[in-house]
Amino acid sequence: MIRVAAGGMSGRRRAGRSLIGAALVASLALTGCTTVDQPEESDGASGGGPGVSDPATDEAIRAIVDGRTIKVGFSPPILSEFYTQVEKAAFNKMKEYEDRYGVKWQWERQGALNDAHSGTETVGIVEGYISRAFDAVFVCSAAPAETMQQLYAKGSAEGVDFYQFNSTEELANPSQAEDPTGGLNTVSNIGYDDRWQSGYISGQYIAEKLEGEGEVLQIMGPSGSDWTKLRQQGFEKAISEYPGIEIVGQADGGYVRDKGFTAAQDLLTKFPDVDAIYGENEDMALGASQAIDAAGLKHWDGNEGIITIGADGLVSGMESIKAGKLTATVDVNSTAIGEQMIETLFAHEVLGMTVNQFVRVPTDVVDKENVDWHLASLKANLAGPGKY
Amino acid sequence: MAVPDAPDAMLVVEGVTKRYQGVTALLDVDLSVRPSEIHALLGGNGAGKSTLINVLAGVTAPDEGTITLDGERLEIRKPSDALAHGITTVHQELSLVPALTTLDNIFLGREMRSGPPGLKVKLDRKTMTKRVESLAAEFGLSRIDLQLPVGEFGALKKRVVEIVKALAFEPRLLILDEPTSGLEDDERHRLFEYMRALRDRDVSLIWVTHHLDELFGLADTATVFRDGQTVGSVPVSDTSTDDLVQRMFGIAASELSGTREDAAPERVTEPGAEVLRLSDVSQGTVLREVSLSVHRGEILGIAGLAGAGRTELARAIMGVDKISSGSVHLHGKRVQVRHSSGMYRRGLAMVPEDRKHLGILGDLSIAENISISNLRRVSRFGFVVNKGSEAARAEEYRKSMSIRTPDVHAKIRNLSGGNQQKVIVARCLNTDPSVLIFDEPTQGIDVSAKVEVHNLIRDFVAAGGAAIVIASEVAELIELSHRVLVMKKGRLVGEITGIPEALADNRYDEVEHRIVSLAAGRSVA
Amino acid sequence: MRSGSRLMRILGTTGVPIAIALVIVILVFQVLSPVFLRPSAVSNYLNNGIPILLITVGVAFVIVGGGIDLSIGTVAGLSAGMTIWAVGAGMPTPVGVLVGVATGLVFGVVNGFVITQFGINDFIVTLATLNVAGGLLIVLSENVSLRGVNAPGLASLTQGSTLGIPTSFWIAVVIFVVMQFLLMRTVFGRRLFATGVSSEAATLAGVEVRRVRFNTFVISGVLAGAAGVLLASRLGAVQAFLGMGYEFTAIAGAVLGGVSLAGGRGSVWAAVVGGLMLATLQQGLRLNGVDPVYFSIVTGLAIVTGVVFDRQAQRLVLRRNVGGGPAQAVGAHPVAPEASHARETGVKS
Amino acid sequence: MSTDQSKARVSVLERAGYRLLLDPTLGVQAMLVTICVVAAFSFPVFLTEVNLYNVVGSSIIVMLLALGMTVVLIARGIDLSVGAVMALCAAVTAEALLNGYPLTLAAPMALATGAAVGIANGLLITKLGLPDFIATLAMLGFASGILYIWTGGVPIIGYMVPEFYYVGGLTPLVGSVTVPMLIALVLALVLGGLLGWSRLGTHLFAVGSSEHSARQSGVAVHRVRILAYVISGLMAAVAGIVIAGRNTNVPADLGTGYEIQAIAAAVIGGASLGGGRGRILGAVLGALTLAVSINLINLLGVPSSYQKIVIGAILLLAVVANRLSEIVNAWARRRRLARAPVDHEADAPDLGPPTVPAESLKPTRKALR
Repeated sequence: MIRVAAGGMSGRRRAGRSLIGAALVASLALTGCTTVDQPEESDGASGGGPGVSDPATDEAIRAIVDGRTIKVGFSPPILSEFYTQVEKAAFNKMKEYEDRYGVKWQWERQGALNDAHSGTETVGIVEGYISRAFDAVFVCSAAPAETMQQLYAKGSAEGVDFYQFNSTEELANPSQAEDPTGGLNTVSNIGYDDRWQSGYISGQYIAEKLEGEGEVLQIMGPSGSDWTKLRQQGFEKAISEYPGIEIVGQADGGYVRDKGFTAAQDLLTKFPDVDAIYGENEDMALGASQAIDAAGLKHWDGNEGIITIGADGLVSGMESIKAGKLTATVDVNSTAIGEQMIETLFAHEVLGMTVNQFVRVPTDVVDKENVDWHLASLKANLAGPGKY
Repeated sequence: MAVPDAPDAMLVVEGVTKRYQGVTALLDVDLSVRPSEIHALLGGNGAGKSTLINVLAGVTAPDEGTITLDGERLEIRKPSDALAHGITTVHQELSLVPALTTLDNIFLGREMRSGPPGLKVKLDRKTMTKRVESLAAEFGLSRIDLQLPVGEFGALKKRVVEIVKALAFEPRLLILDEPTSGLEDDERHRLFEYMRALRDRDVSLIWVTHHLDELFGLADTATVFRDGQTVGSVPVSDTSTDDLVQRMFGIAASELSGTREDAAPERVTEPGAEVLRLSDVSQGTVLREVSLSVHRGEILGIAGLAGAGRTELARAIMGVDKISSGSVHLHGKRVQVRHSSGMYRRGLAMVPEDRKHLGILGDLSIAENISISNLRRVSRFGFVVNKGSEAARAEEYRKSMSIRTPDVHAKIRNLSGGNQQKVIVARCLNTDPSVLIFDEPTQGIDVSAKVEVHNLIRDFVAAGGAAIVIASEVAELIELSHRVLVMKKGRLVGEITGIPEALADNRYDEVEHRIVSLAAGRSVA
Repeated sequence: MRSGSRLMRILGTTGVPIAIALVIVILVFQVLSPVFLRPSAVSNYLNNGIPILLITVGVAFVIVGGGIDLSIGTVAGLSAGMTIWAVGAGMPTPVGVLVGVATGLVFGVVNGFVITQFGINDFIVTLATLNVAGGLLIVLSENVSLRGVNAPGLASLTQGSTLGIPTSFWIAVVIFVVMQFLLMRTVFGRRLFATGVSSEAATLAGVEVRRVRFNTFVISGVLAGAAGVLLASRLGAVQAFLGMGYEFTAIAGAVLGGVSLAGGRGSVWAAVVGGLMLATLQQGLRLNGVDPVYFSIVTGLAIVTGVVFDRQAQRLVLRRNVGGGPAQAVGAHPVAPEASHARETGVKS
Repeated sequence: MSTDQSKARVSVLERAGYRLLLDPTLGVQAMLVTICVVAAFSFPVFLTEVNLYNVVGSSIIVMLLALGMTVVLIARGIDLSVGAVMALCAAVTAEALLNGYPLTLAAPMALATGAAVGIANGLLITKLGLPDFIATLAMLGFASGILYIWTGGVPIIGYMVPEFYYVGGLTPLVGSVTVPMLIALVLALVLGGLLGWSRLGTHLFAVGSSEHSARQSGVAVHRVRILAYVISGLMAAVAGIVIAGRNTNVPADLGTGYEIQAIAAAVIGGASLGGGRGRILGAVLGALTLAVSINLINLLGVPSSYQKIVIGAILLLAVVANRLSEIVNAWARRRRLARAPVDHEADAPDLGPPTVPAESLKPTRKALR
């Protein structure tokens, strides 16, 4: 039931490949949450010491690696398009490092299947990784942060390194500014820039397009989910900054398209004159755009119609944007998350570097203006060579 | 005696053997039925009659042996095969579907359909109604009845539907397994007429009955079974009840019933103190202002047609169904109980009708079935069941009531009907009841078991208990009771007292006539 | 013959075939992955499995009585939430435990009351209370923080160990033994079996069927509450969707162990064995690095083969055993397979 | 004859009254009407044509599944696999379309998948003797597992062809009437006819009400049960085709929770989990009740955290309503019988005097006394 959140798959460029990409990452890196130390000269492999393709450096690192095999566990909260995309980007990066440094990978994916929202299954999965003495484990789980942090502490004591990705650690540690590592037992937390901003950015986008005047509908994920909570907070915060904009109706879309469709349909009958619909994830936003079609209403054409915006950055979302139905989506950059995961892991695990507690990849709103670029890079990533 | 060699036989069963999980139910059984005859199958419970019928009806497949109908060898694998060959069976246990209407039940599996040729998919209820209407009417089923779900009918009417269902298709061979159980005398005779009429129309009938008295003047041949084997066949005109009983049980009939003749005088005793009294008990529309009392040392019979409210009365007394008005007094004290458990505690107990579904707890052992109504007796601290003392008690009952099983831990389901019934009686006795209610205590059990159950009832009363006996068979009531109350439509409509005295004066017919007349609501002649 | 038939009888005991299969499965997994029986792995496995085992045992009582309870999963979740809330609000651990168990008790009472007093189908009633309990947990989690509770006392229930074995294991063993005793040795248990075999016949034999059935729902609720407490202890925090879907795992486990959905057959230890089988399969696959997307297929296969295997074993034993004594009345067929199947359709009205 | 006269005396109105009171779906009808009245008073927008069509449109998937579920419930089974099978069939359709097959080929492929799963369910239950609950629960696992492995969790997209927008109901056919509505209507009529007027229908009720009796009457019990699951599988397939069109993507978890909704709709509509009872109209009304409830929740703006509680309460109300309607049905039946001219007391038909000579009974009676 969850196609959770997070985000966007977007793949954004196959970074890592070019200096331009690297520069882009560096330049987009937000100031607040420092991205991993990012040597200017690196090709975007921010965490990993490896620099430009310099044969001597490569050879030196190769010596450190010494043909070593790294056992990595990967535990997404559910098997979905978004996490497949994260994984694929990680694979591409792993392949690259294998070719360059001779590091070998043992990758094992175990995603929770039956309780994506509660995450208790993840506990068992992570315990399994600890029992089998994995080198490193990437986790994204709906389980309460306290539960997971206890587990990480236990695992770390046995020599397993933990990395969270795409998680809601700001809920566990709201005061990152004063106490960055408070309550966290992970080596690093890799995510997109400030989770609730996907809600905040969406609100901002709507407000700007509507020039501060209008009525908005909100289709939410299942209440009780952390992602739902954060996105709602972010969205409402953004809207509250524009007194002319009002959220007139809210309904539960359960993060799935058919429920989102029905919810939007019902709300549109009651409020046929709304100016925008925010779907907390892309599937629900797509459902809302279907509802607009079904009701014979007009999609946003740049000047008028109803704006629909979601968050994730899925292929179907981008294609819908190209077709002029979905107005926009917040691409939370799944591929960059996948790449950063491997880079950070390599830097810490192999090179022994101290990596940043919080690694943040940039986020972008995709609409008709820039969709071609996002879609192309996404597809390029999907076609990448990595496979483990 | 050997099976009569019948070259003109219509149905020939040869060498049929059937084993159930190691138990031999039928061993090398032969049977031959001539055209147009009523062929009675006799035998005690567990003699193999039902198994043979199941084989013929396609309910079970035999391990060995052949079945030939009109010289053609039959392969009967499932019920529809038997039906296709014109072999129709009225099973002892009703095979009606409660959710379906009478009409759909009658035609179940043999529906008539209409529609364009090649696409006859629509049920043609009009034609079906037409076809069965007059037959149904003869058995008292109206057109409206045909459209009502069978589940709303009482037991008697269901039996009637079952018989109409069997007769509706002009069977070649009609098998009737205890067809009269639960029927009143009138319906019984109506059925007998039909059996004769069918015989005249060249239909052969196989008829299983425990009532040997029904045979004479009706059946042509009787085949006796014992312990899964054929004892032999005999023309009914050449035999007597005693002869048949001897064949069925391998002992003389006098041994089965003789001892009770001595007991008869003691039945004529002054009734003791009043144990149970009902004052104006009503329950919805099924019981209306019933007042009665039962005394120590007395067997009170309750007569009435099916649907007269007899079982409902028993259930109301036991607190199973809530009464809407009136009061129940036990030993002079008013009791208000919402559940049967309270009544059991206060000294009432009941042997329910329909033993298989309402009496036994099939998956539990004999010992567990005995103790269930009074677990306190076999428990420590009031809640821990002491299995040792439970088994010991069961063992006592097994001996004293001669329940035939080697092991009280065996599942009750595996016992024969008569022994199951004895276990249920033991269950009731185990609660030390002052009043014991028997609802159809001998239905579907064989003659010898019936005698044993009757003896148990008499012994209980002789020891100072009081019994209420509900039975459809008037003869049974007269044999047992000191006094009979007759019910009709939820009311008590009459009382016949002093029955033992009347019997001693040879006034059986008079008593019977009064009961039947009251029950049927006709004026007493 | 004598010892042979005793062996057969043991084999025919509900749960024994699955227990044997369980041992085999454990050995296979140990061979495949040596960490399988390592203490830390076993301890994790027990701590993960025990809450669901408690629910399995609870629902087994309801099933033996011929009913079904779907609300157990979310009730356990809600109980966990209530426990955390109570402990978080500063109440001592025992009070927190009581609050959790009481939550389960309340749902058990409501289920039992509505089902037995109004005569409404248990499947639907408990489906409704499943939603109510799940909804209440969401509401609770939105209004109070169910995380970040520092409660060493509560945590010690699962994270501590006694004699080198997790405390939760001892708690569960005690509960299982008591429950097995309750089911197999007490007056209540006997009445429960009678009710499950035939509620009509049991009524006529003087069993207060309604009260018995009511009690099964209370037991199921209380055990769900206990499971919730252990979940709260292990997780230390509660998420709004905790417990969803546990009901199916629990019912499947009980049935796999040989508890008959038709009622009247089963035992606590059989339910535990069935539940352990499912937990073991999951743990074993996990430790062998199998992607959980295969779990549902493997679990489905296990259930199908397990139940079929159990049935065949029973049938075989019956056949062998019956030869032993003349107890069987000739002609009274002990098991008419079709007839028994008719009751086995799963859910009764 | 007096019968005819008294028949005439029962007025048309009275007969219509009885008809209503005797209707087994009375409970759900009353409930649906109540909810609609409440909704109409609270929100004038509720009764607008657009909204009503939306509600009907959103109920179709559950309705299709509930139709099949009703058939299974009547046969005293239960099918927990419908949601997963629906998703699987949706994926088959989508994948076929994606590979360039025309809809006329894709749809039969999905139907074949649904039928195959139905047969598998039926065989597990009849031949291996698994309880329905367990067999279909296992099948739920199978079907969803296969779908996850097949798609790797990535939704199937990009298969929409223009005519498929009609199938999904996204493009209405005439006015606001969509193809799914017509499909549901036709299938409801077909299944209604099947249950009421065909041999299979009678046999389904027979098997569900008393399997033993049905077998003895020559009903091929196993075949009937298998067919019940095949019908359910086929309905899941139809629902899969429709939802593939409505959703425009097929994620692996598409069917999660639908089985429970389908059972709820069927039971709200008066089907009994004990078998032998259930009506097609009931399933339709049950699905509509659920859809109207969700519509009302959305219009009311009930916070989503309370939704589950509201749904639970509605379920409880519905079963209570059904229970009450049973009582009303029984009361009306008694009353009608009491007033009707037919001889309803005929539990004991009056057959006249016995015709068998009583003498023939005498000897034995004495022998046994």
